[in-house]
Amino acid sequence: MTVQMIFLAFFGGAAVWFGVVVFRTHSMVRSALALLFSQTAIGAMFLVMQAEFLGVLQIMMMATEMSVMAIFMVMFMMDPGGMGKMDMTHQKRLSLWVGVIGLLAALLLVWLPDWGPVAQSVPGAHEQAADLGRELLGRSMLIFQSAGLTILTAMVAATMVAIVPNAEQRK
Amino acid sequence: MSELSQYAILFGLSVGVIGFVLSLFGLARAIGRARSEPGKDVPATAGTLSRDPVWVRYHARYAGYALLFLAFDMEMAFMYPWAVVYREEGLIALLDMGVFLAILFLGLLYGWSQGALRRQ
Amino acid sequence: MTIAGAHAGAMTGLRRLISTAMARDLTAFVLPGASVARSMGLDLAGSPLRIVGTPRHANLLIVVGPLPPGLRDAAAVTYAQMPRPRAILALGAGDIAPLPDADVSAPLTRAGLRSGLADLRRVIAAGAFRADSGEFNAPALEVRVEYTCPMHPEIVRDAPGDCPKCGMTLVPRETASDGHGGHGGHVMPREDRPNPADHAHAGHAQDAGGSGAYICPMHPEVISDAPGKCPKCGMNLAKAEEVESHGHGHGHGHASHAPSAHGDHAGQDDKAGGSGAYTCPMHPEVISDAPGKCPKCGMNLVKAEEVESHGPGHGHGHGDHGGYGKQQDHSGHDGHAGHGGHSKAAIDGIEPHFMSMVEMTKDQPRSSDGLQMDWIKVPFGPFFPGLPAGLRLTLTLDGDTVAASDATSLVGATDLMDGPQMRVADFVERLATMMPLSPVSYRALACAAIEVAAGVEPDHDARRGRAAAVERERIASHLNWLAEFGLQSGFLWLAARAGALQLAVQGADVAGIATQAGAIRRLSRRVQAAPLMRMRLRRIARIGKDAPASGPVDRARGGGSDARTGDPTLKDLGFEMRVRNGGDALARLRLRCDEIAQSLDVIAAAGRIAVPQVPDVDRVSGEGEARIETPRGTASLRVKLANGKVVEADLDTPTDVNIALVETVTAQQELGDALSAVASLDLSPWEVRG
Amino acid sequence: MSILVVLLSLAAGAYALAVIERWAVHGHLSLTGPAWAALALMGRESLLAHKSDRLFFELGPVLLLVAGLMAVAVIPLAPGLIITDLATGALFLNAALAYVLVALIMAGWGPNGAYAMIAGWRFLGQFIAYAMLIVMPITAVAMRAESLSTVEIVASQAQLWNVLYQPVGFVLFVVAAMGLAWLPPLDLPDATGELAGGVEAEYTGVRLAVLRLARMVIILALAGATVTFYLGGWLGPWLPPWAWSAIKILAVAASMLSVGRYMPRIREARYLALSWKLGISLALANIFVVGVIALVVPI
Repeated sequence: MTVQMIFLAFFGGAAVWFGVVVFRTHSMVRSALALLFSQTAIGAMFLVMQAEFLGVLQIMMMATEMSVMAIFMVMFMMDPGGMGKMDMTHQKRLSLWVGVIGLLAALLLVWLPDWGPVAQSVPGAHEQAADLGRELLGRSMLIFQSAGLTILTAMVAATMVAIVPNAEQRK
Repeated sequence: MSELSQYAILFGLSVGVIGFVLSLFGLARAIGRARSEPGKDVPATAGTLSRDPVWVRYHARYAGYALLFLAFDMEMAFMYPWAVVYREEGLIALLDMGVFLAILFLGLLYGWSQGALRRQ
Repeated sequence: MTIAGAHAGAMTGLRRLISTAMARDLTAFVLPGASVARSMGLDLAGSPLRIVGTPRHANLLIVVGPLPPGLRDAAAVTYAQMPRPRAILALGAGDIAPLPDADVSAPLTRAGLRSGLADLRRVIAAGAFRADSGEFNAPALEVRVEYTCPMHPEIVRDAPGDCPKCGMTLVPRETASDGHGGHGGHVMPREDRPNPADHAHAGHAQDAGGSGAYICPMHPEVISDAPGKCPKCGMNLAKAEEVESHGHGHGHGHASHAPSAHGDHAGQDDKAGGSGAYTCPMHPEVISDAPGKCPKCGMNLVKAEEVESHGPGHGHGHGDHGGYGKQQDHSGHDGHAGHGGHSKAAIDGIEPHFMSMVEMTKDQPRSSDGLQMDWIKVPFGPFFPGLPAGLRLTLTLDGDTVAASDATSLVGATDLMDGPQMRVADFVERLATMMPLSPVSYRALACAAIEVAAGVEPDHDARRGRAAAVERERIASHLNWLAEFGLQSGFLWLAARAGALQLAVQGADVAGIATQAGAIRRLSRRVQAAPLMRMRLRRIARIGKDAPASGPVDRARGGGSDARTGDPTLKDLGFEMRVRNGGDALARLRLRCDEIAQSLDVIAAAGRIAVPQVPDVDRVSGEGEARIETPRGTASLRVKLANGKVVEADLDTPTDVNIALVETVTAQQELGDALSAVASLDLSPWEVRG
Repeated sequence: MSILVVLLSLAAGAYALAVIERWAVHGHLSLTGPAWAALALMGRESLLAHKSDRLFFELGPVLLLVAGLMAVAVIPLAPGLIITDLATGALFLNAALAYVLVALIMAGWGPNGAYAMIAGWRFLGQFIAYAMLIVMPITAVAMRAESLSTVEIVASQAQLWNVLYQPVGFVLFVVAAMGLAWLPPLDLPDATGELAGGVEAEYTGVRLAVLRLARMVIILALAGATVTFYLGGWLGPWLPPWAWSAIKILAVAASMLSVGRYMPRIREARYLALSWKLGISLALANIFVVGVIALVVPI
């Protein structure tokens, strides 16, 4: 149990540290990849907490999505290599306030609700995935389908915003 | 083998790989260290010395695909647990996922029609 | 005995083992290129070494033939970029300065290559390490540091400081020292160095404490020493100090350049201009004197009283301020430091940290889809795998798309004559060696032109033999092109097979070619039928019928000309001009395959191959012109003979025509397509004149 | 114990693959060649470009090797002969291989060189082309096996290998795997004739050795994944299970390595378009067909 806690703290610390790096670096690519590794560390935390499916999914999805974010940052941010050592931070007071409020909200969310009794045993990893599947096809089917619709909306919105439809059709 | 010990093995392997690579680096360093000379530390570009940094805003022409990819990647999160219980749940799983995938495919078709699936 | 590029360290047991390994694992980078080596009959692919595409992965530099003067700098760069231990094998190269002396020299023959490699292995095994190896340096590697703004590449200074446009710290940049070309700068036009305006500005800051720079209220990056109009929007510039004095309290935390924010600056600095401007709420750079719609988004323009436009025609009182001439007096003053501090202050007054991307990147080039990106100039040559050796192709890349291109030859034929007059035999020899990729054709051309000038007629057999020799070279040249194309497009089987067949064909007699004919025909069928080949080449590098082109490039667009059509000898041998439709890279590939097949037939019909012999001219005078269809297209040569000596010569080559197509075929292409397009033209940089 | 056996067979497999690669690419068949080449690389200078992102440059090959090894960890060579039999093995394989992309972006961005940077971002485009075609066929495989465990997936093919059960998925997966391992004709990020080495262009000496080793491990992992998902893993008559695994994995790896020799490289634009327009449609159809078969036929 203690070993588990040590690793949990280790990966938690890693996640926070990478999160700090996101803002401390001048390079956009470093920033994006620091966020990636921060998310990977969170995935590792899930693994330590024996939420295997969730952990592996987090590790996989964040790698790909943050990489895609990296290319968009390189596309649209000036000096993506950070060679000008330009300060990336601005609106410091506002962000400080938002950060503090966000932290408080998160802490409240952790402490206030009644999370119920601590589970004595974790279901096996295969059971977790299967349970999740049954949940998707049973009680949460509506949520599942609306997630599909949400993704569709996001696709349509992204296409409408980003794609110039009348551009010359090139092959 | 408990799951936690499996994760421990994977973690240990990763650390082991880093150790292996570091020892290789150490060996190579013992054999000889790089000597700095004019022109050697400039990225090689076919015989022409190009010292300018290239870290500039890079125009990725596959941006349209990338946006649709994000949506499809999200969708896969649902596919795996579904696949595991597919035979157990039977027809309802087929129909449910059929509707879900149809919705997504609609998004793909929309993007296609709007020209997201081409070089921008 | 050690190699010149030995790795640092004394020979010990471990290093001895490593040296042995290096001697067994030779990875070679070939100068000027593998295609030239093949044309000279060297079988590098069949040798115990691996040819690599970048000097970084090579431990051996093979110099094939004399190193042309134009490639010496590039050779030095290539050698400098190889990791130690690195060795040089010179094959018939002679003087290779600025490279260090070759570790092994051998004659330019197959036997020479074999023995040279064997020697080299011994040398490397014995001397890959050495405690005190000398440093390699060359003029081409010298470096000068200059300072530039990451956002404004046009700002280039000799000393550190801040950018006058945005106040960012200038970053050092290394460039080749003057006199050596080839530093790939950014595309944006660059201010001349040293910039007179800056010096003027510095002096100004020093002597006129109260007066400041002039800044556009809408475009804080526009800073000028003298009053005037903003080059971006035409507004009158405002004095920085005044802007600064009123500017505190704005600037901080603005998420956008809202018009009102600027309005405050502008409005407080000078109320002289009375009329209100109309501006778009979304596009503050859109400013109009009259109400209307925004040309960018169609929104109604709003009247912004506070946005003082100072429209054209409004007088304002700064005309004589500062006196530009007075500033000019200080132009020699070394005042960079003062200048830096000053502009920083001016910028700080407006916006201390935040910089709007829209504002700062307005002047940068736009891509075809309207996005603004930074473009980089990337050299693809003179030693790029799959492209003609000696061709310096510089592509300006917008992401991975070619925005502009520039192709120059570093090995172009300079003077046809090496003196006021040349012996006929020397002239023929010189022309043939000038064109290492098609020596026989140019030898035949020179002979033909001299024969016309001298009024000599070669006999029937000689003409047939000569025609067959040129056709044999055509087969070899097209196979060479196929091999290079295979390398360029990653079709490695093709690269290996076509290269081997080229070596087998180029020196063969009629019987030898007959034995290879089946293999060559199979190869050309297989190339055209290979999977992905159509996809790779169709509609790539399309050339319209109006663009001037020569040779297979010309005939692959449904028509074109061929210098062989009027030749009665070739007509006897059954020659008929081959044509393909399409004008794209695929049509060119197919046409070259067709021509290979036809040349095989012509050689079989001719029955003999005779390399053109220098005609025996005896102290005649006269002028003559000849045209010949080289593998790359029609070349023509005019010579003037005086007393049996060549006194004047003038050459037109197909590559001279085709190299101009590079720009057309690469424009707005994806990088891979652009390189395939250049490769499909089959350029020979040696043929470029001037 | 089994970990050691798997790691040793991995080393042997990587070496065998290196021999095959030299044969396929350079036409030299030499059993000792790769060993000498590796030693020679150890003795060469390991250079660093001067304005580079050193952290990325150094970490790229290491991350690539870690990713490859993590993927190998869930490939079963025989019953019980697997490093970790994770319950989510197929998903984990995917997760590990996602870091190939991250590693190549780091390796491409690191040296601040034009060829490498373009190559890195090109690989991101290539990833967007192949990613869905790895994931969707695996889903169909998991549907049949009712599990994400690689051992279960092999066991599910006892009656009929998946290559016959879902041939479309097999073809899509193999092509996508070749894209993942940037093997010709899908070698956009290290194309010799287009980028003169691309992401590998700036690596020399021992770093290049690590990069090449990592690539071999990744190819083996992908061949192993193909065998596990579609070719019945260790299943086969007469020979012991490990022998079947070895034969199948090496055969798949060798054919993936050498097929690109006989065709030109694909164009990036066509690759993306084909993957998304044809590939994803086929992959979805594959899922549907497998779904119907799985409900009707009980194998």
